[in-house]
Amino acid sequence: MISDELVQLLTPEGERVSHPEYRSELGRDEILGFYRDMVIVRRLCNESTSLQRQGQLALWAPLQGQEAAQIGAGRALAPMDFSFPSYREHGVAWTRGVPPRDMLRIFRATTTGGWDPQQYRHSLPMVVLGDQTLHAVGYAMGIQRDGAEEAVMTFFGDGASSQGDVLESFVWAASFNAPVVFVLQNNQWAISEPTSLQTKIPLYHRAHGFGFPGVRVDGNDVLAMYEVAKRALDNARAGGGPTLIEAYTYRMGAHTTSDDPTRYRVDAEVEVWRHRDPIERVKALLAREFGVHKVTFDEVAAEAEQLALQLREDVLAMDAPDPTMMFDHVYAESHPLVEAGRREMIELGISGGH
Amino acid sequence: MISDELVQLLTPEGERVSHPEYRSELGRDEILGFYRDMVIVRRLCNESTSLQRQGQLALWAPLQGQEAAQIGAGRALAPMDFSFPSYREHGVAWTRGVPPRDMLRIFRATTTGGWDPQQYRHSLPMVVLGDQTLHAVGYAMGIQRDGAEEAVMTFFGDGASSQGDVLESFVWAASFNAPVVFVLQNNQWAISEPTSLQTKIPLYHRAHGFGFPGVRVDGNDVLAMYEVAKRALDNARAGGGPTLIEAYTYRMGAHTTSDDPTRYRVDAEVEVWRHRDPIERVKALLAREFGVHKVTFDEVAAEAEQLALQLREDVLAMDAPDPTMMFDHVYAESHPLVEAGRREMIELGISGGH
Amino acid sequence: MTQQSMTMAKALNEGLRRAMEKDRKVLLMGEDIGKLGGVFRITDGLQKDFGEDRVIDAPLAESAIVGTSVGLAIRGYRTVVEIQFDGFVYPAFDQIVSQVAKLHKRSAGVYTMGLVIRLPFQGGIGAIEHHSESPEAYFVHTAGLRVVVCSTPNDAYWMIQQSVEHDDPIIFCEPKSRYWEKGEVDLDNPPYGLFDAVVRRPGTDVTVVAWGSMVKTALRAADVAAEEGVSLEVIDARSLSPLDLDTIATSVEKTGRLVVVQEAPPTASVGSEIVAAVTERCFYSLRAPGTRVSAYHVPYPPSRIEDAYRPSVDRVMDAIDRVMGYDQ
Amino acid sequence: MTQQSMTMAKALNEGLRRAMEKDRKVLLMGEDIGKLGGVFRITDGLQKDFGEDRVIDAPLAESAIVGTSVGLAIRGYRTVVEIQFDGFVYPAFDQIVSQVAKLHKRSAGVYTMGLVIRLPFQGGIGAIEHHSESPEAYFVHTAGLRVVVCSTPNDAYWMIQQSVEHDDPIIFCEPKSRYWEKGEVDLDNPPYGLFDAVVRRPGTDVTVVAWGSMVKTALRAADVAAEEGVSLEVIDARSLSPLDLDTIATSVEKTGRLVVVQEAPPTASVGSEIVAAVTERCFYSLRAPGTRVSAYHVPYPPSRIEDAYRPSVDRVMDAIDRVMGYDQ
Ligand SMILES: Cc1ncc(C[n+]2csc(CCOP(=O)(O)OP(=O)(O)O)c2C)c(N)n1
Ligand SMILES: Cc1ncc(C[n+]2csc(CCOP(=O)(O)OP(=O)(O)O)c2C)c(N)n1
Ligand SMILES: [Mg+2]
Ligand SMILES: [Mg+2]
Repeated sequence: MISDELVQLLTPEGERVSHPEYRSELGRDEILGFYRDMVIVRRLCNESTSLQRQGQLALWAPLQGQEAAQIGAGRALAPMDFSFPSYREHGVAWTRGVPPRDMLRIFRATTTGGWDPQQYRHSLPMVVLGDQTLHAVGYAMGIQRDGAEEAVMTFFGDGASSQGDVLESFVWAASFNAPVVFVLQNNQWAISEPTSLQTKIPLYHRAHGFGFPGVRVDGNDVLAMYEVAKRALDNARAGGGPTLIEAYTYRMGAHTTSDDPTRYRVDAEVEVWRHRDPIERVKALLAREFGVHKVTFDEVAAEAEQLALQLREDVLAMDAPDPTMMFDHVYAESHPLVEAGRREMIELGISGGH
Repeated sequence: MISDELVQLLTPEGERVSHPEYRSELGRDEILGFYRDMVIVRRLCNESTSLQRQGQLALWAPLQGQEAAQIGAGRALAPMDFSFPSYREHGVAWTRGVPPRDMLRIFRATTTGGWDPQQYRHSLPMVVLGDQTLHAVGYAMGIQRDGAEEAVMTFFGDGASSQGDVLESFVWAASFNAPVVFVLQNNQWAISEPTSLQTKIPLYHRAHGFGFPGVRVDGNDVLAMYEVAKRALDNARAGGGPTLIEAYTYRMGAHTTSDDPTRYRVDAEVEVWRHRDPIERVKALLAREFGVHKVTFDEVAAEAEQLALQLREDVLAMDAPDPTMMFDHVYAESHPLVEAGRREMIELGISGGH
Repeated sequence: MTQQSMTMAKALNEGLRRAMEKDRKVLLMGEDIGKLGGVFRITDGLQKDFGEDRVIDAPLAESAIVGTSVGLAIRGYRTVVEIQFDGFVYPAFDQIVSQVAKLHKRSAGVYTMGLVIRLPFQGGIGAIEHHSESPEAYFVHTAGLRVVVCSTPNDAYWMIQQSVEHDDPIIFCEPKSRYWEKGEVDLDNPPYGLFDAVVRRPGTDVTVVAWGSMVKTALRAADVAAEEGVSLEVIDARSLSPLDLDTIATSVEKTGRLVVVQEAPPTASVGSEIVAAVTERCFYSLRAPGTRVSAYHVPYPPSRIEDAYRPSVDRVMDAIDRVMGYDQ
Repeated sequence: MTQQSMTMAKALNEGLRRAMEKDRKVLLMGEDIGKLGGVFRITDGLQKDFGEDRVIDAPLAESAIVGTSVGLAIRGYRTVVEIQFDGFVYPAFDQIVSQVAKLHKRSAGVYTMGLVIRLPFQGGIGAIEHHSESPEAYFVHTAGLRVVVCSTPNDAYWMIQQSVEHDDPIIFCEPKSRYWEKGEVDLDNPPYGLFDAVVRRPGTDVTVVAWGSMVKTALRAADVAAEEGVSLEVIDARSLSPLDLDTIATSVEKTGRLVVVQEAPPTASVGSEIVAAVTERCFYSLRAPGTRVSAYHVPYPPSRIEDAYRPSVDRVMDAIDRVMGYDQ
């Protein structure tokens, strides 16, 4: 256990621990499903990193280390729930069914979006820190007005937790008792800044000051993440209001492919967290408790490999859009300046896959 | 007692109560001083209201009901401390030595400032809700860099407590352990909105979520306000970091002279609070415990009357400034657009007390 | 034709009421808009009639008011936001510029950002600081937004309804100094399209473009000019983004002279834009340079001297004299 | 004269170092500016040398970064704020517009708002959304602020120092696409005043005004134009508020033609202002309407197509052709 405050159901060694409030009753298939999810999103993430290194992506924000936090939370969502991510939640997008190639469009810089957010009930990546938390609360207010039994989940980081918008979203969620679950992935770093710069006490406490529950979870324990997230979502759907989940985890890689973490953190720290790997512990559990064999793990690995290959192929096939696409969807209805721009570009002969 | 959580040293009936952590050891003269302060600021406030009714002020924001909160906090400041008010802190301004006529300039709309904030170590009224809290924290960071033993106090309302800037100021104060005391005057209303819209739990809890102490004080008890504020300031000066003081009080009057509270609140509520008047209880204490006589109270009343007369005279003598004053101090150094504007105005013959 | 005389404040109130009746997805959100009916009483009685779920008194945080309205839009609601005063829109600037203006684009048209941000703006009511600003240029500069301004009760009544129905985000500017002026409202038919400029007074010598509070100032100047034998054509721009340049250019081609009157400071303003755009289109027609009458490049002054800051009839006439004197 | 060749990034770093050495009240504050030296390494090594008290890694909240810098200014400090990317300045907009720009005025000159807000701006680096914006118009429109832009390492070195020493608040725009280009820096003497526009290349036919990244684009266009027998006078505006209209007008009076090249969208922009102001001053000299080459009125596009969004040499030449063809 990292700390007394932490909800943990599975140790880094893959042993179950009991918790007074939460327990996992998931069976082999579900846990294997989580394992598969995590292996796949990690593999896809690594593929994306190498695609970036090879000049095929403008940027990549790796999720490595945070697979359990994202898969646990994402899998807890019901189909009709809606989620509002930040920019690193590829794992959550995966659980929502967003095709991996679509996740990469924004990083290949061929779009500022990438998928139909209403189709997957998963909003687009948000680059401005924290802005999405208010959208989540507003969406949840809409659910209330519709009398629907749905909930919203939104993701942000330890760094973003300092932004006024995030804090205002707490005020509003509490005031309107909105059906929203805040998932704060505390991965210890905001680019080069350690969490200690944003707060002197654990971040989940912040919720208490606004009058709603906050829970700190071992973010590398997919079982704990799933149970805590599920309970919070159920509670929200039942009219119980918001919850803040602090997923205590670690950003194993660089902030993005533009970042150089050797400038600000020591390897020893990374090493400590390597021993808390979110995937290994589930693998150990599956092997020991459910007798899952190597062949199954190999199958998962092979599937991930296949998906990575497919992703690479898809990405390489993604061409720059026709420049006139910049004039599409700026407005829902026609706007003279936009149309004038489009005409000018066409006249200048710039359009047409240039 | 209004609530268990409340620090109170003096009941509405003027009886002392003990508190496990705070006690007042002030003598007759100091308490009489507070009494005098409160009587004067109330009288000046009433004079201002009638000046507004008579068309002599553009607006007035009455402090009635909040005299103890403001005098208690303001008198706790040491001369070298610095304070950042919102727009209703006429009582605090009084404790800092700001001449009443200068407080009214902004309401007579002859200036957007009114006094030399460095001279009184009291900043100018802040109309944008909450912005001043960040200035206070920044100033406190300056104190730290100077190695000075000074503290900062900043004031804001229950409504403003929802603003991102206020919440960010909590993050920063905590992160930098800044010597700042936040005084939240919870006067139950933000124009027409009850505090319950901003929060479901007492506002002082908010500080705990950011990792620093929050205290709820009977804001109508000047002795409690003074003691709590003084301890918080001492603590800040000694390097102990920020404190949030929630002064639980009541806005007896309208939000401003433009407001009509009959549209949104009932008289009965106001009546309840009339019995908790901050001045009456001190008067009762002074009479009973220190044997202060009617003649002394009458002297104070007479002094207040005199100051009110003086204020009226000063206000009536305040002329509209020369319009070219709008070009002064826009920039510290000369700016061509400003100078062109000044020239144009002079050429058009608009200047000269028009 | 059902005509009724009412103030602009009342016209807005009635327009909002009608918009809410027509579409149950229309919500109102803002500070003090419920029981109080807003500090200007624009939403008076609406919470009583439509309930607290549709007329939402918001906690005091402008960024959250706009940000949650974005979320509501994603859920299919249309929120009419009231910003209490112009000077308090800035805390919401990030949500407006980075989200409201861009999410339709970012989602390739999937998210409809059909929200309306009502902004009581401009000065002239003797208020204290931050209550009299003219921030329209910030929004006009921002691609993805539309900006309209009403200047009469009839326009107020119709433009607010047209704005609510429109699928793009609209900054709806209301000249607060004109809230209490009365005018005829046609309850049956909208007078113009939402984005049309309108010639309020035809003339032949100088085209004067104004919006909001300044339309009346321009019309008063036209009276004064007429006495001096100069004929002003006064155009109410009504829409600042998009600008109805056709209407303005047609007028300038006739008059050969352009004066823009705005309460905002001059630099990089909507006035700059109109002058630049019209000069590009009507270069050969212009007999004098397009000229701006603006506030000064200083913060809004204390209101005792605001009349010297806001363009007055005198200052407009000064500009008219200048453009009339150019080619003589 | 001590000359040294360095990148703009290094020149800014050295300029900041010198400013901090000269005045111990100078602080730096921003996200990741300490150990990391900022995402662009502009503050590289400064925390190591000046300590954490003077080079402050800030919690992630732009409004607080600016707001606390205001408080520090009241206490007598001069903070150079780094906003990590242009698109993240909007959360601080209220503090900048309502406080930084107005507190000197509000305090009748008592508070000195001598802070500098560094804004790596403009695009061209293949970044994702919000990392390539040109928000200068918002600040130029705002009275109480000054806005300057460096376009060479020498200017970067000197202008940052001049900005720190200056008593007014300055939005200091850095064309991030030029950070890694080298140039000669004169370590002894500043080349120009902080608010001076500079003729980068003299010419006779068209005055081209640009700033930041677009100066180089304009100079490349001048090469192309020269081959076609058209002589461009390229002016680096350097200061956008105040604008050095004297220098621009002097040039336009000579050339009779004006083209403004900017990366920002066109409407109510600095380009609009320059065209409007120059038209007012040089009406009789202009042989063609002042013309803007801008980005389009759309959100910054995905960077794979940003080259079609940012003014290119081709688009500048197209405008040159237009203004040259006008009076023929
Ligand atoms: C408003 C805003 N300011 C600054 C940035 C630049 N930025 C991008 S990511 C980042 C760090 C965020 O850290 P955290 O919230 O902990 O999320 P993590 O990257 O660790 O997932 C910063 C400063 C931004 N995107 N938005
Ligand atoms: C940013 C901002 N938004 C809105 C307003 C308008 N306004 C002025 S006072 C007020 C209510 C403030 O209530 P509270 O903070 O409780 O202070 P009180 O007036 O009760 O002292 C509002 C909404 C403002 N001044 N600033
Ligand atoms: Mg983080
Ligand atoms: Mg209040």
